[in-house]
Amino acid sequence: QGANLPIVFVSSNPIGINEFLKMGAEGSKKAAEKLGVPAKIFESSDPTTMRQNLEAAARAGATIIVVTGFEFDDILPEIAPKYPKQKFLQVDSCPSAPPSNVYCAAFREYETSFIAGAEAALTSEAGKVGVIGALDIPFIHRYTSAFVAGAKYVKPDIEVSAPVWIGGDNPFSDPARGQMRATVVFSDGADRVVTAAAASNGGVFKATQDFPGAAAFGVDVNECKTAPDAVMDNIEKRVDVAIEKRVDEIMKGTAEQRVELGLADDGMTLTSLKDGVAASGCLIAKYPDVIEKLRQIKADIISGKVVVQDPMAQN
Amino acid sequence: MSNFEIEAIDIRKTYGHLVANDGVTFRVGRGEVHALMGENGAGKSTLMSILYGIHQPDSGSVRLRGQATKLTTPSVAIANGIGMVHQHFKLFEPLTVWENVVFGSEPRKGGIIDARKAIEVVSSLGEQYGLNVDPRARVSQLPVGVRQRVEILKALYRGAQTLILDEPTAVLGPQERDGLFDVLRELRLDGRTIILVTHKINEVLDISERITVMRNGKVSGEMVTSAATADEIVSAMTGRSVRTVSRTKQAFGEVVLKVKGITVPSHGTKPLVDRVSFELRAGEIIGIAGVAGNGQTELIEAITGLRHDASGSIELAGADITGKPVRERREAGLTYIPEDRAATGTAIAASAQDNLLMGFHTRRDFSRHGLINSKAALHHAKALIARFGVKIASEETPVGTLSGGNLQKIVVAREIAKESLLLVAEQPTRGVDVGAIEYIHSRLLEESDRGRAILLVSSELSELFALSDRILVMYEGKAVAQIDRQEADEAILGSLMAGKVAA
Amino acid sequence: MTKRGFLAAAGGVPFAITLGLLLGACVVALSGENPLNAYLEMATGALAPVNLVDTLAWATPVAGMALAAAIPLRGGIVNLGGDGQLVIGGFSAAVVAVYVPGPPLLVTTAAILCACVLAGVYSAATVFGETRLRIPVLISSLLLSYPAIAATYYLAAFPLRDTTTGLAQTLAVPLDVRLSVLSGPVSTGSVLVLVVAILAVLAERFTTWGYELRMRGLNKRFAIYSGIEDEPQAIRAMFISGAIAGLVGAVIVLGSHYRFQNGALITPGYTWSGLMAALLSKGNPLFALLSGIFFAALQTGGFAMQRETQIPRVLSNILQSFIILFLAMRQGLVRRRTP
Amino acid sequence: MIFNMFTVGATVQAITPILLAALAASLCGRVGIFNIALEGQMLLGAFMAVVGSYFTGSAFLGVLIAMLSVVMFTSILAFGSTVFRGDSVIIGISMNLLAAGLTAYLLRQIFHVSGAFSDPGIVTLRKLRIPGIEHIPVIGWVLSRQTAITYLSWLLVAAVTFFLFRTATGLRLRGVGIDASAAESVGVRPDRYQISTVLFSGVLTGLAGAQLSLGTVGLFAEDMTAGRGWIAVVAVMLGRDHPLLSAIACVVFGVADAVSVQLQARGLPSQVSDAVPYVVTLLALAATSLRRTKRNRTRAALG
Ligand SMILES: Nc1ncnc2c1ncn2[C@@H]1O[C@H](COP(=O)(O)OP(=O)(O)OP(=O)(O)O)[C@@H](O)[C@H]1O
Ligand SMILES: Nc1ncnc2c1ncn2[C@@H]1O[C@H](COP(=O)(O)OP(=O)(O)OP(=O)(O)O)[C@@H](O)[C@H]1O
Ligand SMILES: [Mg+2]
Ligand SMILES: [Mg+2]
Repeated sequence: QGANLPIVFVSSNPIGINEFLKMGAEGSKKAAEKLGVPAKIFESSDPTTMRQNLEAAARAGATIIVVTGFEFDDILPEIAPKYPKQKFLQVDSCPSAPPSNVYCAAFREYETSFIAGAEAALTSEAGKVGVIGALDIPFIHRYTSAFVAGAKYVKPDIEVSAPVWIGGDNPFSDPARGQMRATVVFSDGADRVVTAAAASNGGVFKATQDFPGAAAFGVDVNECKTAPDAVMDNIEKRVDVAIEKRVDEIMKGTAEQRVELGLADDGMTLTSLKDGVAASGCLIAKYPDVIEKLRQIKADIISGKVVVQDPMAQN
Repeated sequence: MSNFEIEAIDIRKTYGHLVANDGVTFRVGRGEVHALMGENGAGKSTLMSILYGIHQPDSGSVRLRGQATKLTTPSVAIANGIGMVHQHFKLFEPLTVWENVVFGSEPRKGGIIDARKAIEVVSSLGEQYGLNVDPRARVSQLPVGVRQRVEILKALYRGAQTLILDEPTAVLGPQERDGLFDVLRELRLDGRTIILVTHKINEVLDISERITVMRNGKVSGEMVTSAATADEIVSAMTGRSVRTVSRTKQAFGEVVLKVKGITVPSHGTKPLVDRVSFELRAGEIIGIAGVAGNGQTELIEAITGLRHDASGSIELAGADITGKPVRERREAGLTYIPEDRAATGTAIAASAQDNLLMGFHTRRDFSRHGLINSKAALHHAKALIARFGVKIASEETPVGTLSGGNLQKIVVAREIAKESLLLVAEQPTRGVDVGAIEYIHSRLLEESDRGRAILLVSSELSELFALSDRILVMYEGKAVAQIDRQEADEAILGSLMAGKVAA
Repeated sequence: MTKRGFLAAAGGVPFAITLGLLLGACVVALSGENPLNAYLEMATGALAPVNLVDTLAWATPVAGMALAAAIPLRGGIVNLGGDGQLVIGGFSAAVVAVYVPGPPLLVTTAAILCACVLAGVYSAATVFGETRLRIPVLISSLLLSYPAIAATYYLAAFPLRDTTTGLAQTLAVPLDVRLSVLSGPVSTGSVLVLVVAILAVLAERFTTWGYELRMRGLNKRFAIYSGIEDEPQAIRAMFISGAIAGLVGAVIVLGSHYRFQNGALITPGYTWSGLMAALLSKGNPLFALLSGIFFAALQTGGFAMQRETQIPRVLSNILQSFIILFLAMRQGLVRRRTP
Repeated sequence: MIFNMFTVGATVQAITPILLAALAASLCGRVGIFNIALEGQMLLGAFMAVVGSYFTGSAFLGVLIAMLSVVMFTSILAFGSTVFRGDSVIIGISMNLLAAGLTAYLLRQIFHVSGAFSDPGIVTLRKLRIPGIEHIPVIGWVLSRQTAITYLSWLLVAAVTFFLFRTATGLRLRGVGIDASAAESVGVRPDRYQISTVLFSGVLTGLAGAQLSLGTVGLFAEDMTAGRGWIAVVAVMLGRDHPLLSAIACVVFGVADAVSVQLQARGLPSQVSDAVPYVVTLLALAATSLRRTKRNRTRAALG
């Protein structure tokens, strides 16, 4: 293949507010750098522009076209066969019957969320945890439902506040609405809350300030530094790492078509389970004993001793 | 120093290709009532709006008390002691009388309006000139005559030395007009100058001292009233003599309109229209007289179907049309010249062709299977414009730019051309020049001769006398009398309209 | 429309667009990019033969929604409920297409008709709000969008969700029920919208219906006085408007997305682009259609410019808003130039 | 979960930006200009408040900078819809588009991030505690622990109402909106009043934006206004341009939103609960209209 053909990252939504998409773009850039080819970022806003961008990328003869999200499940199997010379990498989801030039990497978010839930129950003083999501959709249940399951796993009698969804015109970037909804959960007595709502998370973190002892769990990246004293830990999704790794495999020709990344391969992790917890800014740094317990649960999940249900599969 | 309060010298004003004022020189002496006359579209309103600073002349100059003055905005005109009462009132309807009067130069205490003082000033001004209005009333609830008083109060409050009134009597009944003239006389005694734009020759002869007549954008005559005759004025206006038409015919046909017990409820206790019944025959003209606000408008709305809350029964050519929508009434043979040509009778932003097509557009000659025949529509418009002598650039011109009288002709032309069984004509000659009045009157009589029934509402007693076979007088919603024209005279009608029971 | 009317309406358009482009060029230059290059990419991105289909695919919903806004606007009615009507159309088309058995062509037709009728009825219902309850259509149409969105989103998220995916969306429309592809992203749905658009433009210009609607828009009192019945006329206009929005929803679902997916019909802002096109054209359906296509080209070009030059898409949004702003002010600008 | 001092306080706080925006729109409506640019005005205000606060280290200066920049931005509507005779709706919608693009662009240029900018260096507005009343149930919950902007917003509702209906300038302003040509005929120049009023709406929406970013969450996120401007537009339509009625509509909406969260927690699907405030608004509108129509059932068909 031509040496200078780019790696193109096609997003499913405007990249702006979405840490997950930003990581996708970053990962693609890093992978391109390693290969010594340019990287291009095509931002889409809806299925129509996703399709446009995908076709444009294929027509431009990209080395590898990286896409992120479930949103491509329908489109990729349609377009990829038309461009057999191109290779496509879908991150975060796999089409049910991927064409031969499509590779994918899905994540087992629920495993890590499960541990985060356990962490919440172990650190909660109120004995009550809560969940906040941008929208009431199966994909977000992977965080919220698994979080509750994890809490119940370590403390069967833990109370759980009713789930709250941000909704509104702009669920993923409405911090003020996040703040208002988090206030409802915290004032209900929950003091540990997971929040899967992209840029709305900032509002949830802000709300902890009115409730001494309350803390939230971030998602995707380490959010502890953006909101000091508000974030207990984060359910990190290493999209960038996954992309770099998969691109490398594809170029070497060693790639399997579909993989699932989780705790075992560090595709998903908690900030507290990585090195440098002390410098992470996360509140969990103050609970070394809890971290030890979390490591144990992680080991149990990897070994299969503890089986975490995929909430999406339950639907 | 000259004796002229205002001099407009060699004014020229064009709108596109249309020359509205063509070298007009207009001089008004201090302390006089000066009448400005002319046909529709002669350029009177244009000249007045130049004097009030609304429009700037293309060339020419204005002198006030001998001083050359540039009237660039209404504020400048106001500051120079000029006040104007527009043909269409410039009032804020949702606001109160005092708010309207003081608007723009409010008595204030540190930015806050001194309402008490404003009300006081308005009341005392009113008392001084016999302009009685409740300062706290909302303008939207006032009859036109009172609104006009508010307009005059506005000008006086701003210290107007010269008062311009553009067709002030067009909307007034005889009593209201007399009231206005009393006020104007009062003002003249007070040393103020008055410019009166009007089409009514008897009024001019009655109140003015000097007359300027305009025609086609030029001054066509200047005269001293005491030395002028009606014929002179008319021929200066129209270039010919105008005869007044009058009714001759007597034989009527079938009953066309049968109205029984029409009642229109009001918010208060007294109904707006109270059990009115009458019959109108083919070839007959019934005139409805009454001081504005005595239920004439509501009665007409009930008959034409614009009002749904009326009870009683209405039959048109034997068919019961009570409660039927306007469309069905029109299909059954009703046409209607409404009182307000700009708000109801036309779509002023639409072309003359579109305005003249309304109501014809569903007829077979003008549309087939819902497709409009635009050639027929164009032809129709051209013919009506020619027949009624509408002064308009082309049939594509939006009618909003027409002078008041020409706009009226558009409505009259359209409704008369429908040749229906019943024509309801509400103030059909309001604001129309004498020549056009003659034309519209003779057309109405011609229609009647051809067997149409006509229901005529007019605030102009002379019009009622000239046209009606019978006159129905309304007072407080009731039809207090129906009298034959031969038996009616101004005195009888006047006392009936004032609520004094007929002898 | 007369020749003079056409010139008056088109007057200043090139001038306004030029001003918008100039100001946009300044912003592009300020951010360190080459404006000329950016515009070149934008133009080729929208108009080059390979990309023209993208423009057409995007123009279909925008022009459709422009028409949906323009028709009631011609009669002086502002329909702000396009989003709700779009969603009802898309959702009902998806449900019929997925669940109703039968010969494919018949199912497709039924899906489209169902979308048009349901969206049309929902839209027309706002008229009763105005005539019976005195709630202006402007408000009720906007507010009624929300329950429509709520109901369809709920149904797509729970009872009718495709449980094999992680999103809130219905099952995919069966292959043989989909609108056939003409070229790339352009389906027969675009043709359908075009045909409806042409019919609407012709109807507005040449029929008694169009004439009456125009007169109502210019003076409602005049229309009522002349015997045009207020309520039925408004209902007809709003029904047609809603039906066109429903058609757009159905065409997107059956010809492009192949599912009803929560959010996918609304986020691109077709309703608002369409409304702006209609307002810029003062409700004239032909101009609304043309403005809608112009907006679509602008937006498609913006995406292309972002792809080729890596100028962030937000910049192309800024540029678009400049052009629209100057278009909106064109009459004032032209008047100042030539008195 | 039930209403308590935290949820009531959060509701009052959530109402503030909508209230200020509605106030701005009702003033514009009074001079006859339909301000539909609220969303963009607020968004820019939210952004500039964060910029100001971050670089000056003062929340007060942040608010000031927000107001100034939004006033400058608002001159597009002020002059565009008067001097340049543009349609205020088109101008408003494109201003919203412009503000979204501009803030996202500046976010990258100034802070080199995209999406959201959250940093401890952003000095937020303090919540004022009023000693004494803080512990009174309900009243204390509503009146205490709010930012100065919230208190100011309610004072402004009173002040704007007083200004409109008691002062000379207020009267002229209303007159201009009722009939510009009537105002002009007595020498009051409509343009001037329209321009200054619309520009002033920039002050109010600038405050609204600052409250959203500095007063509520202490960060900026792209499109963080999330439809609040539209809610304000609806409130003003409901309140028929009356500042007090519009304020009441804002409160109804805010309370309905708070109730909808509670309903969600009690099992109402979130897709449905999201529509609750709008449906409540519509029903409230229908109920008041119904009462009004009953009162004047007798009226001519020609409105
Ligand atoms: N704004 C305008 N644009 C174009 N033409 C106008 C405008 N105003 C007036 N005209 C035209 O100028 C001419 C003079 O109009 P003007 O209103 O001064 O007549 P007028 O003497 O007051 O008539 P009337 O007795 O009917 O009120 C008319 O032909 C009218 O159509
Ligand atoms: N464009 C404007 N916006 C706001 N306020 C204005 C505007 N123009 C004028 N005003 C206010 O109106 C007041 C009076 O202005 P103006 O001189 O036009 O009125 P006036 O009726 O002549 O009153 P006075 O003679 O008592 O000054 C001024 O105090 C000024 O504050
Ligand atoms: Mg005149
Ligand atoms: Mg002064």
